Amino acid sequence: MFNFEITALGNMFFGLTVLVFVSLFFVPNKHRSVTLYSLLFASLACIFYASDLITLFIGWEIMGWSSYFLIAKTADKQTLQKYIVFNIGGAFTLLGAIILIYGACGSFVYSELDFSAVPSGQVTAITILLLLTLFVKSGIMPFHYWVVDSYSQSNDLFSAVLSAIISKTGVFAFILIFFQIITVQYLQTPILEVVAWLGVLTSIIATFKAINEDEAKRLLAYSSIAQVGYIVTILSIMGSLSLEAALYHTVIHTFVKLLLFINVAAIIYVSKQHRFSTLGGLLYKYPLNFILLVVGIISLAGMPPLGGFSSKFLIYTALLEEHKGLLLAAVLFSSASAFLYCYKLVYGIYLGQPTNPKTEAYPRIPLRFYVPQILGAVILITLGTIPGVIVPMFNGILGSVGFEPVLYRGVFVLGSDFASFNGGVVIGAFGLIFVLILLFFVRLKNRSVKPKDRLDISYCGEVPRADVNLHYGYGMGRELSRIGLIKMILSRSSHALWQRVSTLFGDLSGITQKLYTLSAQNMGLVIFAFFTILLYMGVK
Amino acid sequence: MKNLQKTYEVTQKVERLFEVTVTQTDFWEAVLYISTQTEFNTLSQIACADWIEEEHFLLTYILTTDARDKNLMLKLTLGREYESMPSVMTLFPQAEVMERDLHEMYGIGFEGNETLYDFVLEQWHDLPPLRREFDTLAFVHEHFAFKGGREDNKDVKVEQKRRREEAKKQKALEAAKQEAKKQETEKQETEKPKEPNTHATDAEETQDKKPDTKEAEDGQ
Amino acid sequence: MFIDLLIMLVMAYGFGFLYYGLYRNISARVHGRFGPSLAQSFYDSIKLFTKDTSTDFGWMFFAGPIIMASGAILTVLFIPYFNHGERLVGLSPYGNLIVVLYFMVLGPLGNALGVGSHGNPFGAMGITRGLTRLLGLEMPFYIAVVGLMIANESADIGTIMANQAETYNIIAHPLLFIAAFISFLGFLGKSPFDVVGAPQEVYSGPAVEFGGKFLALALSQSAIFSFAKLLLMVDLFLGGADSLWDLILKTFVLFVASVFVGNVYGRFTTAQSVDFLLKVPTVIAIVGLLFV
Amino acid sequence: MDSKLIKIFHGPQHPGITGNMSVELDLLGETIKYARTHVGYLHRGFEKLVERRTVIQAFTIVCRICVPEPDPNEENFARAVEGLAGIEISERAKYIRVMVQEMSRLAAQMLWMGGQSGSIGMGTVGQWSLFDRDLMLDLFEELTGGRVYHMYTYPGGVRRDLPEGFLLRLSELLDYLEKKLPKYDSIFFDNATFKKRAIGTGVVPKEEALKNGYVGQTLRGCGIRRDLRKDNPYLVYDKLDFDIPVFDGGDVYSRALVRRGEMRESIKILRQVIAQMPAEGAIMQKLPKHRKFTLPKEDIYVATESARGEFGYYMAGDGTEHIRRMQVKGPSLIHGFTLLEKMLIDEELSNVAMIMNSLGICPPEIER
Amino acid sequence: MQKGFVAYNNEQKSLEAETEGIKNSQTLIQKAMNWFSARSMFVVAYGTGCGAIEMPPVFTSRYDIERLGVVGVATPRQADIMIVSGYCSLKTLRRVIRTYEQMSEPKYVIALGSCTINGGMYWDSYNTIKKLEEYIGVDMYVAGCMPRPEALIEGFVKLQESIRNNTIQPGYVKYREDYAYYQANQEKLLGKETQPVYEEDYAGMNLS
Repeated sequence: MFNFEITALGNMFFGLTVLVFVSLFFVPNKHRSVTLYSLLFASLACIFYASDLITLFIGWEIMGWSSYFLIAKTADKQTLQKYIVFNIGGAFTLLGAIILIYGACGSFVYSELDFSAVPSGQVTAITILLLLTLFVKSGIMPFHYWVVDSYSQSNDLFSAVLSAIISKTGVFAFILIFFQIITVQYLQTPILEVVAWLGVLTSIIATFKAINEDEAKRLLAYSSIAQVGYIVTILSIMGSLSLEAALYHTVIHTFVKLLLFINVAAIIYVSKQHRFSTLGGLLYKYPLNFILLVVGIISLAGMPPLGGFSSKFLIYTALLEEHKGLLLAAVLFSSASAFLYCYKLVYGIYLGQPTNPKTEAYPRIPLRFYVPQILGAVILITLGTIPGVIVPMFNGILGSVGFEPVLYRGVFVLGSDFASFNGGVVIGAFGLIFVLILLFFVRLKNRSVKPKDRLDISYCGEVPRADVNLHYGYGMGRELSRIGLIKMILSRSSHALWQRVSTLFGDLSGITQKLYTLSAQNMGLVIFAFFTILLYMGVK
Repeated sequence: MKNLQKTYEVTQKVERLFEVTVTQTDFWEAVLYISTQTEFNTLSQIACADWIEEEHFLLTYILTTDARDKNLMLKLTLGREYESMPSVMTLFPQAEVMERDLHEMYGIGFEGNETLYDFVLEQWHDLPPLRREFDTLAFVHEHFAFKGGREDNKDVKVEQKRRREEAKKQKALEAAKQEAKKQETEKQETEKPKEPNTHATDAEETQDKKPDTKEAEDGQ
Repeated sequence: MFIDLLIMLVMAYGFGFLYYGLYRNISARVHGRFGPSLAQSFYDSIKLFTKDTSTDFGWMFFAGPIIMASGAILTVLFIPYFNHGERLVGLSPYGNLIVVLYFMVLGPLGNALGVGSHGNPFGAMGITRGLTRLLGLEMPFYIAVVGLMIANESADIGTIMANQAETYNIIAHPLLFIAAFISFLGFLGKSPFDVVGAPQEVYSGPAVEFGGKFLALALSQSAIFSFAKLLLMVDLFLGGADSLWDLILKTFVLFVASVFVGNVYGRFTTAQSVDFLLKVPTVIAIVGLLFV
Repeated sequence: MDSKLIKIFHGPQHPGITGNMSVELDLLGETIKYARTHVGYLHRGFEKLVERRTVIQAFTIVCRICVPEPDPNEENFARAVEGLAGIEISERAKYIRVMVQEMSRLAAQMLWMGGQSGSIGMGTVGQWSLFDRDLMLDLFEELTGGRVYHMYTYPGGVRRDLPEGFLLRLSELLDYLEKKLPKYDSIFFDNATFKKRAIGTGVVPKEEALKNGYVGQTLRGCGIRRDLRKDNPYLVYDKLDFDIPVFDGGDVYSRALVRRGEMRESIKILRQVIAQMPAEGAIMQKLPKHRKFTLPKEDIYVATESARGEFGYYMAGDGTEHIRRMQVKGPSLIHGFTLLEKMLIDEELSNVAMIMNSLGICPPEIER
Repeated sequence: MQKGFVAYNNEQKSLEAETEGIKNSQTLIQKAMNWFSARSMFVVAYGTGCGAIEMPPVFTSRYDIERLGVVGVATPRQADIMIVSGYCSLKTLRRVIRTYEQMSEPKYVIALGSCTINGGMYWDSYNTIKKLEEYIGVDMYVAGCMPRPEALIEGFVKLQESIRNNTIQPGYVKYREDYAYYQANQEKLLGKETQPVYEEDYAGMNLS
C-alpha cells in the first residue's frame, strides 16, 4: 500500500518545499506550531514521492487538515468555513476519481495503470473529477472563493507557505496525472481548450481585482491566483516546451511569492498596518527591504533583467509555437495590467508621503526576516543572468514523463529555435549602461540641492499642510472602473454564485434530512436500492 | 408687480428700476414675501454703502425677475457697530458668497451663514477695509515704502504755492532792502545792519538736507 | 562591436532631437508661425545639463531617470538598423522582439520608482495614468506583433525583415499595420492619447519634480525612445532600411503622419483613450490575427 | 489618519487655470469628492480706491477691473454716472458705444476659444483664434489708442470720434472673420475628440438655473432664452435686430455652440451698426466742470451683457465730487462659487480645466 | 560731480568699459554655456497680474516668442524665468516667493508694468506691494501699464543679451547673497511665516 518512488518530478517539487521551509524557519513567528508544520511537511513529501494513488490521497488529506489547523490560529469563522468546504469537496472528487480509475484499470500503482482499453466516456469522467480537484487547490476562477480570505487572514508566515508551496501541489498533481498516468493521446482536446481559457480568464479577473485591493496581502493573494492561472493555461497546451515553461514559472513564482509575502510580513510586523491607505513613505527608513521588494515586483511583472522574464518568455514562445494567437493575446492582456498592481504594491508601502506621522517610531526590522528574502532575490537574479542553468533538470523531468527534451545551448541562452535570448548579455548591457549614465551624471558640475523638508514639493504654488493626506495609495487604480470592458470584468463577483450554490445545498440537505427521518420500512427500501446500484456498478 | 405694490409702496427710480425701503425688523418677511409671491424671485447682488455721517450702512438687495427685464432695489439701513442680520442663504444659494464678501469688507454679521471665513484677504488683522474709518493711505505708508530719490516731486499745487510765497518773500526782501538803502542814504548813518541769509532759496537743494516738512506730506 | 553600439546611440540621439525639432517646426507652421530652429531641443537639453543646481529628493529619485534612460538606450541597441544585417546590428542577435517589447516597458517602470519616491501626488497620478494608458496601448501593438511572429515563424527581427524582401508587411498584413499604427501614436505621446503628462490636468504628471539635469536626461531619453519606436515600426512593417538614406526616408514618413494626427486632435481622458484602444484597434488586430 | 482622499490644488500657479485663482480638490483616485474655490490673489481694493477718486480719476481705473473684456466695465460706469447725473447722450455716441461693445465681445469669444481648446490639448485652435483676436485689437488700438484697456467710453459719450476710414477697415475685418468661422467649425466645434470630451460633462441642471441667478451662456446653454440686450435693452439694442442662439443640453458642448452662434450674431450687429450709424452728431457731451464733476446724493443699478453674462454695477453718489460707493458684480461670482463647487462633485480631474473655461470664470471680477 | 550731459556720458563710458572687461575675461566654455542658456528659456506658467493677458498673444502665432527659444512649462522646478506680470497682491506675493524659491538656479525674473516698479496705478491700495525688488531679486523691468507684446519680446531679447554677456549681477545671486535683507522685508510685510498658509475654518469634508 504505502510504496514511494524517487522521480525527477518529485525531486524538483520536494526541493522547492525544502528550500521554502528551511528559509521560513528563521522568520520570527508568534504562533510557534512546530508539530503542525512538520505534519504539513511530511504530507507534502508523501504527495511528491507517492507511487500509488492511495498514498497520494492520504498525503492530500493530511495536507488539507494540517493547513486548516494552521489557518485556524488567526482566521475568522467565515474564512475557515469557506476553506474547509472547498478542500473537502476537492478531496472527495479526488477520491471519486481514484475509485473510477481503480474500476477501469484494476490497480492503484502508477506504473500498472494502462488506459488503452478504457472507454473514452470513463476517461472524460475521470479527467473532469481530477480537474475539479486541481481547480480547487490552485484557485481557478469559479473555485477561488476560499483562496483570497484564507491567504490574507492566516498569519503572515503561513500565507507565504500557502502561496508558495501548497498552490503548487495542484500543478504537481496536474503534471503527474495528465502527463504521466493518462498520457496525451487519451485526453480529449476540447476539455484542454476549456481548461486553457479558464486559466486565462482567472488571471485576467484576478489581476483587475488585485488592482482594486487596498490590503497588501489580499493583493498578493489575487496575484498568486493570476500567476497559477498562467501555469494551468500553459500546462493545458500539452507540449514539451509548454511543460518546461510551466515548470520554470512554478520555480519563479515560488520564490517571488516567498520574497513578497515575507517582505510584507516584515512591514506588518514593524508597523502593525497592512492597508495601503495607512502605509507609505517608508523608503528611506527601510532601504534594504525596499530594494528586495523591487527585485520581487520586477520579476513578478516579468521584466527583462530578472528571472521573471525568462519564464514569461518561455510561456510566450510555447504559445507562439502552437500558433495559439488568441490565447496569447489574452495572456498579454493580463500580464500588461500586472504592471499596475506591481507598482501599487511598491508605491502603497514604500513610496509617496507617509500617511501616519509616527513612522519614525517604527522599530528596526529584525535581521531574520531577510533570510528568505535574500534567498529568493539571489535565485531570481541568478535565473535572470543565467536562465539556462535549470533547463537540464527540466529536460530530466521531460524525459521521465516521456517528452523529448528541449534544445539546451549553454547556460546563458534560453528558448527554442523559434525565439531565444541571451540572459547574460541582457543584464550585462543593462548594468553597464546604468553605470555609464551614473558616472556621467555624477561628473556633471550641476550641484544637486536637497529640498527644505518633506513638504517642499511643487504643489501649484500652495503649501501642503502636514496633516493633509498626500498618499495616493488608496486611490491608485480606482479609475479603471471607468473603462467599459474592465467595469464589466470587475462587476462579476463569485460571491453571488456561491450564495446560490449554498442555498441549493440547503434545500438538498432538507430533502435528505426528510429521507433519514422516514419510517422504518421506507428506510429499508432506500438501503436496498443503494446496494443494487453499487452492485451493478461493481459488476460492470 | 401689482401684488408687490399692494403691500409695499414702490417708487420708480429709472425706467425698469424700482425701489422699496424696509426697516430692519420686518426685512425678513419682506424678502420672503417678495421672493415667493412677486415676480422678483432671484437675487442678483447685495450692495452696501457706508454712510459714516449718518452712522449707518445702506444695504441694497437687488432682486430681478425670471425674465431679467426689471430690477427691484430692496433697501434697509443697518447700524455700523458690527451688527448682524438674518442671512438669505436659504432663499438664494448664491447669497452665501456675497454675504461672505460683505462680512469681510464691512464686518456685518449674517446669522445662518456658517462659511463666513476669509474670502479675499489672507491673514488680515486690521479693520474691515471698506469701512470709511479705515484710511488706506496711512496703511500704505506704514507697510510699504516707495522708491527713493523722488522726494522732490511733491504735489504740483503744493509746490506752486510754495514757490509763489518764495517769490513774494523775495520781493518783500528786495523792497525792504531798497527801503533800507533809501533810509540809509537819507540818514547817511555809518554802520549798516547786515541781514542774515535766513533761507536757502536755491531750488536745487539736495534731498538729505531738506527737512521732511509736514505740509509736503499730506498735500497728496 | 562597441563602436557599432556607440554609432547607433549617437545616431539615435541625433535623429531623435532632429525629429523633435522638426515636430516643433511642422506644428508651428500648422499654427501659422515660424517655429524655433531645428536644433532647439538640442539647445534645451544642453542648457538643462549645464544648469547650476537641480533639486534631488534622495538616491531613489536620482536613480529613477537613469533607469529610464538605460531602458530607452537598451531598446535602441536591441533593434537592428539595417535589414542586410552586416553593420549596425547592435545586440539584436542576443535578443528578439519579445525582449525589445519588454524593454519598452522597463524604462517607464524604472522611472515610476523614482517619481514615486519624491512624494508629490501629481507624480503618482501621472504614473498611474501612464500605466493605465499602457494597458490600452499594449493590446493592439502586441497582438499585431504576435500576428507577425506567427506569420514569420520566428521572433527575431532580422528574420522578420528578411521575409519582407518582396512584399512589405504593410501590404501583407494591412489590418495589423492599422492597429499597430494607432497604438504607435499613443507610444509616441501624440495628441489623442497624450494623457500622461498633460500639463492642464495633472500639472505635467511624472515630470513634476524634474529640474535641471533630471529633466535634461528625461528629454534626451524620450528623443532616443521615440526614434527607437519609429525604427521598430519601420523594421516590422516597412521592411527595414537598405541604406542610411532609406532609413531616414521611411522613419520621416511615419513620423510626419503621426505629427499631423497629433496637431489636429485634442486629448482624450485616460478612461476614454483606453476604452477606445481596447475597442477599435484591438478588434482590428484580432481580426488581422485570424487572417494570418 | 486613514483618510482615503488626497488633497490637491488646481492652484494659482497651474497651466490649466483660467486666471489667478485656485480650486482646492479632495480626490478619491481621480474622482473629485469635494471642491472649494479660493480667490483673492488679484484683490486690489477697487472700491476703496474709487471712493478716494473723482469721476475722471475713477474712469481710468474702472476699465482695469476685468482683463479679458474691459469694455462692459467702462460702459457700466458711464451709464451709471449718466443715470445719476441725468445726462442724455447723442444717438451717434450710442451707436459707437454699441460698436465698441460688440467688437470687445468678439475679441473675448475668440480668447475663450483659445482657452477652451487649450484645456483639452488642441494647440492649433488656440493659435488661430488668438491671431484673429489680435487683428481686432489692432482696430481697437487705432480707435482708442490702447490694445486691451481702451478708456474710451466716457460718461457723456465717447472720448474721440472714429478715425478716417475706420468703418471700412472694420467691415473688411468682418468679411475676413466670416470666411474664417467655418474653418473653426471644422477644426474645433465638429472635432471628434472635443465632442467626445465635451458632450455630457459639466451639466447645469435646468430647473435651478434661473433661481440660482446664473447668467449668460450658462442659461442659454441649458435652453433658457435670456439676453440682457433683448430683455432689458440699453443703448440702441432695441433698434437692432439679432437673435439669441439657445441650445438645450446644459453641458460644455452646448455652451460652446451658444458662443459660436453669438460670434455670428455680433458680426451681424456690427454690420447693422456700420449701416445705420448717423453721420454727424456730437460724440462727447461736455460734463459741467468735468474735473470737479459732483454726483447727486442718489444710487442706481445698471447692467450690461458681457461675453460671460450680466455685469452689474451699483453706484451711489453723495453730493461731493468723490463717488460714495461703486460695487461691481461680475457673472463669475455666482458661476465660480455656487455653480462650480456643486458641479465638480463626482467629476473627473481631467475635466476641471475644461469646465472652468466653459463657464468663463474670470477671477478679477470675483474679488475686484 | 560734473553736471548735465558730461557727467552722464562719463558714467556711461565707465560702465561700458567695465562690462567690456568682464566680457572677455570669461573662458571659452563659460561663453558657450552662456550662449546655450540664452538660446533656450523655460517660462513658468504663472499669470500673477493683469499683464498675463498679453502673454497669450506673445506665445502664439502673432508675435511667436518660440522663435527665440522661449517655451512655457508647468512647474517651477523645470523653469528658468518667472514673469511677474503687473501688480502683486499680498496673497499672490506669498505664492510668488514660494515659486521663486522652488526654481532651480540660474533663474531670472521679468517684472512687467509700472506696478512692480513703484506701485503704479494702485499706489494707494492696501493690498498690493509697491516695489517687487524688496521681496525677490528682479532682473528685467518692462515699463508700460500693461506693456505691449513687442515690449515683452524686447524684454526677453535684452535678458538673453545680458545672460550671453554675463555682465550685470543676476537677481538670484543678489537674492542668495543678502538673503537676510529680503527675508526681513518679507517678514515685515507678510508676518512670521511667509509661506502661504490656508486655514481650515470649517470642517473639511473627509470621506474616510
